Amino acid sequence: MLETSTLYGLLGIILAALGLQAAILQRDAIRRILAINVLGVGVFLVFIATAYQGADTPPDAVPHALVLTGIVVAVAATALALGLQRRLEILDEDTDDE
Amino acid sequence: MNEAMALVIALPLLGGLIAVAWPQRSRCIGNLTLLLNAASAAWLLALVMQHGAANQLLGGWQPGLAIALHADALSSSFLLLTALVGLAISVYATRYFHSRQAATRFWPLWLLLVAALNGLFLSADLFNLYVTLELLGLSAVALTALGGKRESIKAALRYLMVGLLGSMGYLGGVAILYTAFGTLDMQLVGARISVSPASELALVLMTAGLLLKTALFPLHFWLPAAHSNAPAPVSAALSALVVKAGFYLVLRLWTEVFPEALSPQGAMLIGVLGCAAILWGSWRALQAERLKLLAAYSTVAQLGYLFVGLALLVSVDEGATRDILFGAVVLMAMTHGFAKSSLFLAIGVVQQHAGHDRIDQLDGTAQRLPATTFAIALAGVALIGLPPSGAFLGKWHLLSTSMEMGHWLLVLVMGIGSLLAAAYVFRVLGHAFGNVAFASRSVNAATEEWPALALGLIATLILGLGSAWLWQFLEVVA
Amino acid sequence: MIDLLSGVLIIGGLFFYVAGTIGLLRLPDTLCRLHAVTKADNLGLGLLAFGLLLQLTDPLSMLKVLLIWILVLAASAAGGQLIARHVQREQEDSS
Amino acid sequence: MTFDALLVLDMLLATLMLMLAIAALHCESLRQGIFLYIVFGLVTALAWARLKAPDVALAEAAIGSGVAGALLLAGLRDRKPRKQKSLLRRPAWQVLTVTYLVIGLALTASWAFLDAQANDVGPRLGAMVQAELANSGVSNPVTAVLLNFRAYDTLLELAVLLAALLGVLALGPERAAPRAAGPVVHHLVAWLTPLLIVTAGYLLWVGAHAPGGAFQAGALLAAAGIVVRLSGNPHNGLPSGIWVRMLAVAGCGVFMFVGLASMGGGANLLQYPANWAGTLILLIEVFATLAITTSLVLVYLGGQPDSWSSGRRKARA
Repeated sequence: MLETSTLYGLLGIILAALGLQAAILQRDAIRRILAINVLGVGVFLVFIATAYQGADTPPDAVPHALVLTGIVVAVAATALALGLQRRLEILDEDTDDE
Repeated sequence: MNEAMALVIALPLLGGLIAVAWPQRSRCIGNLTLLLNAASAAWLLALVMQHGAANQLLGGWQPGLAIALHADALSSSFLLLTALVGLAISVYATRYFHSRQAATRFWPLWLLLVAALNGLFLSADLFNLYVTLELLGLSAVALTALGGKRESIKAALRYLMVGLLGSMGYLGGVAILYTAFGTLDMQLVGARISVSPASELALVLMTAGLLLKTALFPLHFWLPAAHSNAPAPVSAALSALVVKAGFYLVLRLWTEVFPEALSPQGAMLIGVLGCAAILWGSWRALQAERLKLLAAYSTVAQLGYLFVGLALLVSVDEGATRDILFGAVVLMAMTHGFAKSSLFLAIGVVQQHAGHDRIDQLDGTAQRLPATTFAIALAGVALIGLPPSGAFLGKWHLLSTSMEMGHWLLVLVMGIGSLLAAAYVFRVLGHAFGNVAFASRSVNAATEEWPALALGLIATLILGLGSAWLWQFLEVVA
Repeated sequence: MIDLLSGVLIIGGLFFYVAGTIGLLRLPDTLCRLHAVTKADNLGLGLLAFGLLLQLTDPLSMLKVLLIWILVLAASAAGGQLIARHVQREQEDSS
Repeated sequence: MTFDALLVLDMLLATLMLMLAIAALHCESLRQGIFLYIVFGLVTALAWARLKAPDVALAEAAIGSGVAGALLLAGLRDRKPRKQKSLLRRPAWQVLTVTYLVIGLALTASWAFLDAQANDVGPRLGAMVQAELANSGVSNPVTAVLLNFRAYDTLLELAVLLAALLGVLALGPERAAPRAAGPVVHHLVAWLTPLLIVTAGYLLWVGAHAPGGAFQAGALLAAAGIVVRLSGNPHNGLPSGIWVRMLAVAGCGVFMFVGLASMGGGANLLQYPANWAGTLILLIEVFATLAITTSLVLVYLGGQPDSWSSGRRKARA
């Protein structure tokens, strides 16, 4: 029988692979940011799957805390990337006007 | 020792916070923080010298549960490098970012960058290292974007994406390691690790992620644009310190966590990539039309030497040769840190006075900016690896070990690399010393010129002459 | 008895969800779809919440379920109105 | 029987997540892609809840899906319409090479993951957390890890958020505020905002012994600020000048201060005195919540608002 943590761990790896592929192949900045976020969720899923120890035992709290940290770091990076992208749009518009 | 470690981490962080809250005084706060940071890094180094390496378990919890800080000869050397280069960059940046708006934007981010570097060099916890890597990456990207031009923003965005992919690779490796070994502490993982698919894959993922951040050929594609389009003080920090952080981490992981899982083929691959980096980086540096681009490609090449050194290091058995190689690699990393920051700061001075950094229009620079030209020459001596610079001794030991081991190709590559480096350095100096008839009188701007000069002197003289001491320090303490 | 009742309510709620989803997929234009989704889902949610309430004994948990119901109602009402207004604007722009 | 039902749920969740991820990454319209990503985040939150990680589920729904989704949509709005080209296609050989490499990596990773799972190392960190939980000052193990056992990570994480904020502020002035919303939204916001504030306070307080805590509370408050902003209100609920700057650095600052102060008497960094741990954690969490809220709302503005630098409103017109 497939263990729950194995199932979700493998799901995490597949999601990370999907995100990685899109992050390399996409050319559009926002799509790349989206892809890196999906990649991040995949990696987080591996952590949380590792923490899960069956229906009756309390899960390992350390990976939970790590993923919480990771989520905040990811949103910070997303914000900075979108800020840069916005600046680029503005600068492009200025050069088009000239 | 606990206090010194806490101080090294807390000072730049608190300085950054105060600089955010009190932007009117950000310049003073920044310089004062870097001054105190240099003092505390020196203090920590002295303590390590006296008492040997030390661990601190944050929060006082048991090993494994707590995040551990680890100060040894390697980390305290890199901390001192950061502190001294950081101080020089700060002095220069005080003049460079003279408008109030530029200053209030630069200083808090710069202090956070220093805090990230200090945290990274001290951390002995795999996940905590991820957080410091992200702090380093985001503040470095934000500083790159301060250039403001379209190219700077574009390079910053690319730098950010690449950095994120790199740290995700690293984090994926950490996830596998935690699944396999149930801990995040570097020493504990190192003790539990065995040769298995899990540890091999973790090694590959973490190394690949870090190599992407450290820009080892062919993963260097993002570096020239980012390093050459950032403001001069930021370029200096990126080339001298930020890429070193990735290298430092690979060095630590390979020698302390993964020695069991390393295979000769892996070391060989890194060595080959290092060779390719030396040749490609030097060749592109020779062809560069702008000084900053030259310096950026030279960083690609110099990183190649470090990785060649690392590859040699891990393929040598424990013993005297290995200790000497370790010292050589650290010495080269430090020399490059001082030399490259000196070069970038000097280029900044040239650029501000000439209004451009095109190499073929530099004639007369030596007459106008004698001190800065001298700094470029000093940095050049260290980059080529001429005596008495620290890089000379480092390269010498790399060469002699390669010869002993019969890696003649490596000897050849390093020889060609040095020749190419000499060529690109003399190409710059040739133009700089070219006389122009209507040379304006020489400029003497002390706070602008002396940081580069001081860094160049450290790279060529102090590190070269004091290298014996560094070897002893690394050997005795590590 | 209570179990049976709450089971019927929950299954009824699910039925309306399915109906709403089919409406969303099959109906021709945005306004019709919106109509199907908001109507059917609100009803479904109400039945679901009521069915769950019967299973609870703890007053705090009951309060939470009620709160969820009210919040989702408000959100879907406001969201539906926003989408409808957007559609209207687009139609005015194109005509 | 129950086990099988759970397996069905697992399979459904896994399939749904995969489909949503693929659709979000590859659909023609980026707008749809972002909406699908938000849904993907919500389904991911369900998966976290299924794996008994309710703290992560809350954070994912509020931050990973909510705030990140709002940021992405705002980023999309910054696009000039002419630039909304469809997918830029790469040559087929690139697509194939990358795809095969990634598939190879994923297969190797799966193999390594199964190998790692088979490697029995005995008690993990989770066991240590449970053993020391009583000495941590809180009874929610995740909060104990975040604010006590691994507090240093959280301290640096607040610094990461600050770095991103400073990076965004350095990029130029903020986005123009969206136009005022209609009466329905206006009223919804009027009674939703206080409710969000109360809920955030509840989450913050409950975090000591149940799922919740500073990050979830901060994200919820930030959501309130973003909703207020989206409804067309030019204000975002934040103070101006020195006060907003103090709020932005408060989380990291108070944390660092407590950490250093607890070193008195030869203790290690961040080693709280045992009987003060609960109080100190709450203190840190309150300021961390404020800092997270401030940072997330400000990065949503996409640049520096006037209120950031103007202390006494130096009129420089």
